[in-house]
Amino acid sequence: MTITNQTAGQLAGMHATGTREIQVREAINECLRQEMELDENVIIMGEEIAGGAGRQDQGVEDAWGGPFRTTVGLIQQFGKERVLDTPLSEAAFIGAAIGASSTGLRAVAELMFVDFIGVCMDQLVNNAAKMRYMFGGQVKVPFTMMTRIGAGFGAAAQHSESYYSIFSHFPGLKGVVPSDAYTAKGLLAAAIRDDDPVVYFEHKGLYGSVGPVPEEPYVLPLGKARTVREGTDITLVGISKMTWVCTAAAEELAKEGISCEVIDLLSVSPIDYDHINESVLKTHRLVVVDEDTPICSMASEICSRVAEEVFDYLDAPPSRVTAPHTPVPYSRAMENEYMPNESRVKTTVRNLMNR
Amino acid sequence: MTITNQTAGQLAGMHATGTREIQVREAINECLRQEMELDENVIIMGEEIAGGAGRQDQGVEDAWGGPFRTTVGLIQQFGKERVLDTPLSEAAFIGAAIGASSTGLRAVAELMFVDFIGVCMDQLVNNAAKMRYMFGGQVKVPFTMMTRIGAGFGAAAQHSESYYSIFSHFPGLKGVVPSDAYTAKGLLAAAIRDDDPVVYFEHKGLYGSVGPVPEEPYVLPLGKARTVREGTDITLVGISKMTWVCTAAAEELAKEGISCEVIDLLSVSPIDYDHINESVLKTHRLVVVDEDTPICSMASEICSRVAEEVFDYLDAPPSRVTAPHTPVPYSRAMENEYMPNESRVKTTVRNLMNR
Amino acid sequence: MELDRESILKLFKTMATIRHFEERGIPETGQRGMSASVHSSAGQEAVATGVCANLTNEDYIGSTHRGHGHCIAKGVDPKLMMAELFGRATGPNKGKGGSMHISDMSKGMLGTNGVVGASIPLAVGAALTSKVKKLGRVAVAFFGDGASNQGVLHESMNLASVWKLPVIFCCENNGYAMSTPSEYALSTAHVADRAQGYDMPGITVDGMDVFAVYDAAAQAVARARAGDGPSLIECQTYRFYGHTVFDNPLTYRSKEEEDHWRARDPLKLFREAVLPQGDITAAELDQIEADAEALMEEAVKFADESPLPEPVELYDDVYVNYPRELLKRGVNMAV
Amino acid sequence: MELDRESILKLFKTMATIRHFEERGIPETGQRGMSASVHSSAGQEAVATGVCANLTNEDYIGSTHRGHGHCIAKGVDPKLMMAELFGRATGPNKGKGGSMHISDMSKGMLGTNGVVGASIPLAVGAALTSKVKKLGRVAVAFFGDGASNQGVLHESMNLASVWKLPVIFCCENNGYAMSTPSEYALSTAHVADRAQGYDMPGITVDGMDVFAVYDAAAQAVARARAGDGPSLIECQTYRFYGHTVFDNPLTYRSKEEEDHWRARDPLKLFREAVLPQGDITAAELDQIEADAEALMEEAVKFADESPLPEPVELYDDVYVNYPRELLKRGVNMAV
Ligand SMILES: Cc1ncc(C[n+]2csc(CCOP(=O)(O)OP(=O)(O)O)c2C)c(N)n1
Ligand SMILES: Cc1ncc(C[n+]2csc(CCOP(=O)(O)OP(=O)(O)O)c2C)c(N)n1
Ligand SMILES: [Mg+2]
Ligand SMILES: [Mg+2]
Repeated sequence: MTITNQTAGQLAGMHATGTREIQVREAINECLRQEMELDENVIIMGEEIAGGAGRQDQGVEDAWGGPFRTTVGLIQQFGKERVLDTPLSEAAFIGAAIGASSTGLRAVAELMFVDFIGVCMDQLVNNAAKMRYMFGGQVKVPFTMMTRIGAGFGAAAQHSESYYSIFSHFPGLKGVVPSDAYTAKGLLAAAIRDDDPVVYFEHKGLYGSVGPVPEEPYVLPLGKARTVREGTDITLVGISKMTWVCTAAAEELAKEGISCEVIDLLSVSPIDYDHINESVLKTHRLVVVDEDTPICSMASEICSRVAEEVFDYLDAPPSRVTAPHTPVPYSRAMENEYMPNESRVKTTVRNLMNR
Repeated sequence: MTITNQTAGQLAGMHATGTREIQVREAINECLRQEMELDENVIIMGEEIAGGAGRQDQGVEDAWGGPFRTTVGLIQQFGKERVLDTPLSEAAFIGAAIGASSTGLRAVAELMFVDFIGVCMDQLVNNAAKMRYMFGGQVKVPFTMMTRIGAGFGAAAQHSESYYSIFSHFPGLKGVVPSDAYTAKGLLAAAIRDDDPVVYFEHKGLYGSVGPVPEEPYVLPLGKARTVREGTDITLVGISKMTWVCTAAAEELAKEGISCEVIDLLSVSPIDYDHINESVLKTHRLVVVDEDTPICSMASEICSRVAEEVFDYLDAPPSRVTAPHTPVPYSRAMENEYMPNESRVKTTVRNLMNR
Repeated sequence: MELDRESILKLFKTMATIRHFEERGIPETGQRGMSASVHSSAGQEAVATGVCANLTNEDYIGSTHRGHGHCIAKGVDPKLMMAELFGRATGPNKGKGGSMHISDMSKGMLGTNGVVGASIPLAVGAALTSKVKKLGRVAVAFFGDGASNQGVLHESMNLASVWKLPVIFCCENNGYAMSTPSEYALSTAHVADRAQGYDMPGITVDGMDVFAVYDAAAQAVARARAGDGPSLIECQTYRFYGHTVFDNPLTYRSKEEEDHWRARDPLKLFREAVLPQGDITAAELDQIEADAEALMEEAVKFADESPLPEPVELYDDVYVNYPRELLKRGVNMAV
Repeated sequence: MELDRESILKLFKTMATIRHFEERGIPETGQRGMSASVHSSAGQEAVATGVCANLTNEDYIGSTHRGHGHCIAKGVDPKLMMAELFGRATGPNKGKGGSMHISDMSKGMLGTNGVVGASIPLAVGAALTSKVKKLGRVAVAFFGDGASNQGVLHESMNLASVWKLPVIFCCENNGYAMSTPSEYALSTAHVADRAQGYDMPGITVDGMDVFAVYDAAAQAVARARAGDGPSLIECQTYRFYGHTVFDNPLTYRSKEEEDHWRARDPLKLFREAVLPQGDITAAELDQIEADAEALMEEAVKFADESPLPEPVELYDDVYVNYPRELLKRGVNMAV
């Protein structure tokens, strides 16, 4: 079975009507617009969120509307009170978004790249994640942090990381990793509407990816993975863009007679262990494909849980294809080898099948 | 076999002469003093490192010498240029310590509790951990960050965490978790003398723990675990204070005829996978006892690696006894159940033996 | 200052309640083995009291590790606070928070906070809510002299100024961060001097004089409510005890210094300012103090008689709706 | 300013080299598919040049994402820099760093840096090394107007002041952080005004006038070397191009504004200031520019002819001594 965006959408329960093919970038933008229309408590802030368009009165014509143009047009529609450009002060504005979310707003804040989390992590970890708990349930923090992950652009060690695992580690946070336009829209809506803090990870390599997306607002469940390709010999778990590396590898492996089931993780917290276990009960083999570095990673977590929970059903060691334990190198000569790719997945699968 | 501090020291290759019984707190202090005597490039900075003693000229008599008195006396011996009290500005002084370490000093900086890492993590992750790599090997960063972990004191969610796993995740950092006075001294010396950035995790619950420590300076290897109790039925891996929870459980389980091998991890980066694997090759079973929360944790990492690397030798699922996926509660009524304890370890071991 | 008699008495009552809460509650908490991270604000009562007297129940405050006074001044029930300190299920945080996390959302009290400086942007965010939703509320961010050197304060002051938010930055300069004197750690004589770099008014006031604090806060609150943006108030004050119960402050500060500040005890200064005016009598004030003392007796009793949380409650309130099972999945818990 | 003829010509040479590096190197890098995160400092040459002309090879600088100018002014070889931009093994970072991480420890160049504000404490730390080891060196922390609002700057200025470190905080206020104007994001008219809150001199200078920058930096460096502590210099400047090659700056700033600043091109201002004095001729300056242009031709050639790193080199330099095998253990790498 070849996975197209169409079938991926269908597998996820695609709506029948009003569906067009749009880019991930557009899906995100549409979702933000719709959620802001539906709930006046939704506000959005970040660096360049409005960009030049925040100064139309000063004769500025067009705008960035987000460094990757995901927020374009929002300021025109919702005004400066709900679409806020921020100074370059992540600890303050992300902290403020958390404070706003705990007092009646539903704030969305953007951290331009996840690599920068270290300048504001305290707000996320010690306030957003713990407030409800420390307060004995007195408060809800319906805060969404949008941020970006992904290597492959020659952007080197401080602009290419995929640090979702450290967020998954912290109790109190949730996290999603959409992989196409359909999930980008539905999971963003879910993140915004959820009453807990959610981190939304956009992959830089997916913005231009086109897929079918219903026009009307819809919500996908948090904490649920989806199967994007069925198979019987081995389970491949992909995270964000890595899902498509898995499906591409699966397609080629099919020609060799190896039937891969591909799971798109979609949520890094909570993790849908049951969905993965169920697949492994059938296939008896697991490979997690994770763009992040390996130690204490999402790959470690999934492999360890499968090893524990369906131990008796495993016919081969639960394995991982990830980045090595190194920062991201600049030169393409090295970066190309750094990221998991089809060929590494295929080799790993073959080795596991031939043990 | 009952594990005393003496035997633990022997197992680790204790020096024969000049050995006294001292506290972990004293071992740390002695190590700092000796390393500063041996190398004038070693400096130390942090909040309350000198404390009141920094102002003896103002008639101040005694001093804190560190919030847990681990740095007491240093300022008297080495002066204000090498023992620096800092403003409450972790990003700046930890960043400065990294900058100093990359230009000829060997700076030690203290982050009072690991819970606060979010205010300064960028310096650690994007500078200390990556500089050598990004610079193509031009620089060494012999920086040591000392910090504190551990629950059990009714200090609630922002003063009780054991966040070592997130440091292990980042390539370029090393990390150690001493478990007694002997390892506290030897691993701190190793951290300071190492040419890479090392995070040194002190457990608040171990400061008063007394054990044999040689007077002369010595260095334990980074990246090496040690076996503190030999056994044949199951391998228990303890981290920091949890090692002693493991040995206590092992002792009682021995009475039931279950022979536990207990490994003291000592290093969270690099992880001594070989040492653990070797034990599991013998015991065929593994429990990791980790005070941190479970997701993408040290426990996940170790379980997943063992599951992968010695898969064929495992007779039971690699398992974990950890904190649950919640922040640390304040009330002892809850905190006591939150932390891994002997009884949880025993139950887990029994269940694995009876599968 | 045009305070009526009742409001003036209320100021004293708040200060007395804080004082007695600290004097009684902290040792009692210690006796129950829960004193690891409890910080007394005795000596600093005039700040919390003078500032919060300008606030309504709907306004917000963000507080610090040394926040009992802020809680009481903002209307949190001392009995419940005592229960929280004792780790009881009847605390406002159900025993999950303790001294460093006491919060009461029904009173706009956004939590004491164990990370120095961390509550500052929360207050800024609350002010943002007020502005976006046009609620007319203000928010106060309390922080210490030590916190003045945290980056997040700088960012927050700039952000609040850029967005003209109704927030008051209130620095309680008690001269020390643990044992580190503000003279050492602060590169400016007055924290308030920094206000100018953020285009907001900055003022240094006598933090032992509740009326001085009240007046300064009144101006800042009025400015905020008028939509004119943030202000910075630095209150010069002193903590009468150590950083926690574990340190002896005489190892880092002098007896003379302590005596100097003890002589400026805010409750004493209050008496000295008010009694000569004849309107209020010493007996009235004594009665208020006696009532506060009695309240603490009650509070200790209430707390002691309150149930402890059930151990399994440790799984609650991590997320809004979440099965306990998932939080302990595979980690071999006993409860 | 008492610069000799040679030093004056050197200033021009440095500015011309930077300009030509940016004008030639950035499009060439783009053509080789490596332009994701390359930022041109064209327009800002006078700042790097005027400041670094006061430094020796032993002094340190910490730089930004827009750091080619700082590198060149501090003596890094443009040929090697070009190789680094092209991802070649001959770059000073062996192709591991690229534009945002160029460093040259032999020149005291502590790296351009991709995280805004992150290099500031590194420079403070280098200054600490100098002080502790009594080396007499100074360190300069370059940062933008956007970076002025990062907490770490505030903390670093306070720390450097408290410790009286030989460090110069040099703000390149080019009016924008990406598309966000400093007028919007900065709550103060002049970044330099904030210096006062840290007990250090603060000065705003014309960042298009290399002599003005040189003079201001000379004072600050002298102060630092004398052991009198840090200074803050704000240079008003402009970037002639977009934030990167991907944005069109006319979507957020006006043509008139660009024209105004183009008319104040630092190379042009230099000519206007120097030529009337008669000591230096236009022909000399033209020759310097021609040489700079030729150097870039050479640099591009050198870079293109340089080998790419071997893929396996990606495992090197993570730690000082570390087996490659451990870094790829169990992750199923192909190399
Ligand atoms: C970010 C951070 N660093 C360090 C600490 C440890 N700590 C707790 S209170 C304190 C001193 C705070 O001083 P100040 O802000 O003046 O408040 P005060 O205690 O005087 O009320 C320190 C260093 C902390 N809680 N958070
Ligand atoms: C902490 C952090 N936040 C955001 C970014 C994304 N970013 C890169 S450059 C930039 C603008 C920087 O502005 P400024 O400091 O004025 O420097 P300029 O680009 O004008 O030279 C931003 C927001 C970053 N690199 N680091
Ligand atoms: Mg203080
Ligand atoms: Mg700028």
